Amino acid sequence: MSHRTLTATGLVAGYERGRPVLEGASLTVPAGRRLAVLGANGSGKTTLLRCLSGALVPSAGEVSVDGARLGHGRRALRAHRQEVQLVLQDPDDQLFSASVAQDVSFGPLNLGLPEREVRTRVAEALALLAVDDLAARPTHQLSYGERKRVAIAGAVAMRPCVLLLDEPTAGLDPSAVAETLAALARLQEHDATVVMSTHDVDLALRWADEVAVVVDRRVVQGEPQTLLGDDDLLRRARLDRPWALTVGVRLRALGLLPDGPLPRDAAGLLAGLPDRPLSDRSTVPT
Amino acid sequence: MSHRTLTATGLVAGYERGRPVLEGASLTVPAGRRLAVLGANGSGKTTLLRCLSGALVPSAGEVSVDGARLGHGRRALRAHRQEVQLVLQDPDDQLFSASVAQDVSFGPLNLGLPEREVRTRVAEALALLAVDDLAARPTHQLSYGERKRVAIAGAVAMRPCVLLLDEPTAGLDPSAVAETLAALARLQEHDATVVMSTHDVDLALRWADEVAVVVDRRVVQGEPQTLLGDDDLLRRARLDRPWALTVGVRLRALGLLPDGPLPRDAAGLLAGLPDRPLSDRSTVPT
Amino acid sequence: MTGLAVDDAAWASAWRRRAPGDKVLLCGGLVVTALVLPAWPGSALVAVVAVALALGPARVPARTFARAVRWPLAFVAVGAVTAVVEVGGDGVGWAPDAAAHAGSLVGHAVAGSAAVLLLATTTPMSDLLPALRRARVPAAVVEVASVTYRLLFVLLDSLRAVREAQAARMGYSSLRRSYRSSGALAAAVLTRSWDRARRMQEGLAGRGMDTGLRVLPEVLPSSRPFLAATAAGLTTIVATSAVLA
Amino acid sequence: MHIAEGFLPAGHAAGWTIAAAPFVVHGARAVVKEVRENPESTLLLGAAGAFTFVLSAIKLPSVTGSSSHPTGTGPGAILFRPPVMALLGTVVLLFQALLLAHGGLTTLGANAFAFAVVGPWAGYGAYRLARAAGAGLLPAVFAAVALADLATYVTTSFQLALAFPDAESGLAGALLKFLGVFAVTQIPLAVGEGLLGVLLFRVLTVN
Repeated sequence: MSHRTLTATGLVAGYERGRPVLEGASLTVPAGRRLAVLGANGSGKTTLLRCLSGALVPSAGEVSVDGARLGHGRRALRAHRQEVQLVLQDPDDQLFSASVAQDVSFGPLNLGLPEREVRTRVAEALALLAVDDLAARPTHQLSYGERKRVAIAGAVAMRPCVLLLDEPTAGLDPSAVAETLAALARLQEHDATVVMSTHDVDLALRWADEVAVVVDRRVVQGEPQTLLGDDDLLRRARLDRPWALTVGVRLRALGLLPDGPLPRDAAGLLAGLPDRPLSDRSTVPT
Repeated sequence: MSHRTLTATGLVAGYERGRPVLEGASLTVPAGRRLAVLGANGSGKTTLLRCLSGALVPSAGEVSVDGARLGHGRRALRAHRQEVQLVLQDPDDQLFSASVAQDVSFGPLNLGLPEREVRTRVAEALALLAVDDLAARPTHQLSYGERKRVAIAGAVAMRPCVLLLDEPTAGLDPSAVAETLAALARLQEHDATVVMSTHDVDLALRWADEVAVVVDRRVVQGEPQTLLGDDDLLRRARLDRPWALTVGVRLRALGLLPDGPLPRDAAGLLAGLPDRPLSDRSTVPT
Repeated sequence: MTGLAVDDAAWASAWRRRAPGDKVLLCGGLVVTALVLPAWPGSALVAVVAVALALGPARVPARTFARAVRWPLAFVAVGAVTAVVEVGGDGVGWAPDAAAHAGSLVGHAVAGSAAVLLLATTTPMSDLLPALRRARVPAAVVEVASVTYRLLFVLLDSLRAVREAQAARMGYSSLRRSYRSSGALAAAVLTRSWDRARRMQEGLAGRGMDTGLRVLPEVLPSSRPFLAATAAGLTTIVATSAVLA
Repeated sequence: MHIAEGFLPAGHAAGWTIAAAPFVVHGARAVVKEVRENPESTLLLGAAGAFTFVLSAIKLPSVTGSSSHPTGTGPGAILFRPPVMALLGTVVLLFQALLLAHGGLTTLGANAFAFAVVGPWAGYGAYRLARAAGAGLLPAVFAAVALADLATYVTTSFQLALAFPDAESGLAGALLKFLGVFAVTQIPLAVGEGLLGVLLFRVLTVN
């Protein structure tokens, strides 16, 4: 795997019924950085990811990898799919083999790789997602969180440069979210660029280097702290403001947080607060 | 609808394979109060709700309504289901009809009500869930959040005293969560006691009057602020501590929050903080 | 994500609130008229009326209507040509009355298809199925059919999603792989349909399913003017056809 | 391919409806009995119908790249038996006519006879014969599914030939024509559907 820059320019895309879901959406997936695609349900996050992966052909606009435009012939798509992999939200849509190892081997086998290489890749993908102990288990016996990680392993075994994940943390409990994020960090160390879509603004603020907000059929991209603090943008996107920014801004106004970027989560906020009780008790209303 | 107290005592329940999921779980659903059942995925939340609803017969222990023990004959179950309704997590498990209004009419018709009364109940349930505009829409064209609310309407049309909701906010974006919570508040005004299961500790702290944490096959029940601040309990339950408690405790230690219960969310926290910047700049590290 | 275009049109049609019985009467009348009258001018009149009603008062998108008739047209073209080709001792040739015969076949089929499509694009299945109950089809059969209608959309969504996931992992990059992937796809959909039925059982048991899946159809009152217009229109078609023929 | 609405003369349409009716009514009785004994089976049967519909929406991979679809009734004949398939197949044909504009209403009887009666019975018969002759599950499934597909289109050809006999060579000549167009071209597709059936059952038996 090596870093590639995936871009979309002026995408118009949708489904048969009604107005397109995206109308002029542009996005750059910065190589090696963590990008969170944010938006309410139905805003077009999944449509955007499907265009980026080549699964959906936009009616206008283009997708490129390192500047080379993605054609929609068989061969172009084949090459693109080796570089960009999309993992859908529902793991059951991706697990169609009997056992975990068999399912993860589906992609590498289709690449026509020799058996030895397929085994290596399957073992590597399972290890990266920390599901190696599940290899011999039937897929239908796994928990939801395990199925989600095995589905990601299936895409990782293709060794993509860019991994697109649609709502990888939706429906997971806190410990499963933590395990998924740890796995994504290992993927990044293996030089894969990771993009996730989510409507969890707190998670996006905590995790992402950059965010792309899907709003009004277009994409607004920028720094997490800037975009997720923009109340007008958030309102139009039907998203909430992350609590850490709301609380952080107020604490800074009170002179309680140091200068620099605002904290992204509870740990960061606590680290920024003063250590000792304030001596000036008069400021506390009773 | 009127308030009833639903209780479970010493439940032992599970599935064919392996050890029971619950071993000696007891719970009281306090009439008219909001109860959140918290637990990691696979901890037994759903099993507990299924026992309470009569869908699953525990191998030991009992379920009672206002002190009357639930038998498991056909008639007892039938009576119980008029009082206690369970809404499953996946709305597609409950929506069997392609027409929204037809689907919601299913429960009341099974109660043997006359057609006129059925139509009244359908209209009432759709209005309470704020999905009356979807009545003539086909189920398969609805979004996930809409389907979730229609599934709740199907249970509400039975006019239960206690409504059990399995993960009603899972997978919903912030605005859909807000709409669901608003609908639940309307149900409460109509004298239904609402119980929801979730693994979202922040939501539970914000919403619930009481929480029940499913941990080590049993249930620990109490005040949200107490249980969700108990780090040992949370660790065993594989849950996170709500950020509002983490930050609140620290701000109180710094003398920045008034006495009394800690704030439950960002709005409450901001309301508790002093209005003006603190004069004592020396307390801010640089 | 995408439904079936004809079904979408039916739910969005301006005739959605009309009584299904009224529409069955109109379209059934047109279908029978198209079948029994001579192709010219009977079928032609039926086709014109059906298309005009669909695109006019029922406001069915022309694109949906045009795309939907492609399938029957393909069959009609192949079938009609085959019917009028003659295989004799001296090889293959056109039958003596080939043009007239083919014209008649195509006329009947196009008119009939347009009339069925008028019903299909204005009346959702969940309105038609209760009408079957009134036609004394057993309740159990109608209930099975309505579950089929609901589940086929759930399964079509699964089908599309699984196929897309397989394609992303090169599952259709050669003929052999395409077969293996299609087999796995069919199996995935089958296991899903069983699982879905099993889970729905519990979901519906909680709502008091004891005997069947009885639901209350919407009240869609029959319209006297509509029925009168139907009778008048069909009579006019028959009369015009008799005069012109 | 289903016979389109209006393509068959009125007498033929009525005749085939009458021919298919006893099978469909028999299937309906079987379904009513099943549901009475076991109310939950409504959902399973509904799921089976939906599966049959969706199976026929899977594109059969073909060398030429032309799109063609399985009839979808073979696996159902083995899994649910021909009487039930007579009913489920007819329901699926009704849905195909009204949701996809495949087939028609006056031709529903003729199409049901070919797709929901002859196809499933031929497939099921082949399956039982093959099993009785000692064949393994998968070869028997192949024979059943391929034959169900082929028998369906042979029946369609016969129905068309009966409706449009050749002026010179009569019924036999017409049958040759229609078989040539609708059944011979179907042979590779029948083989394809048979393969699909084998792969489907292989996955099912592994699980």
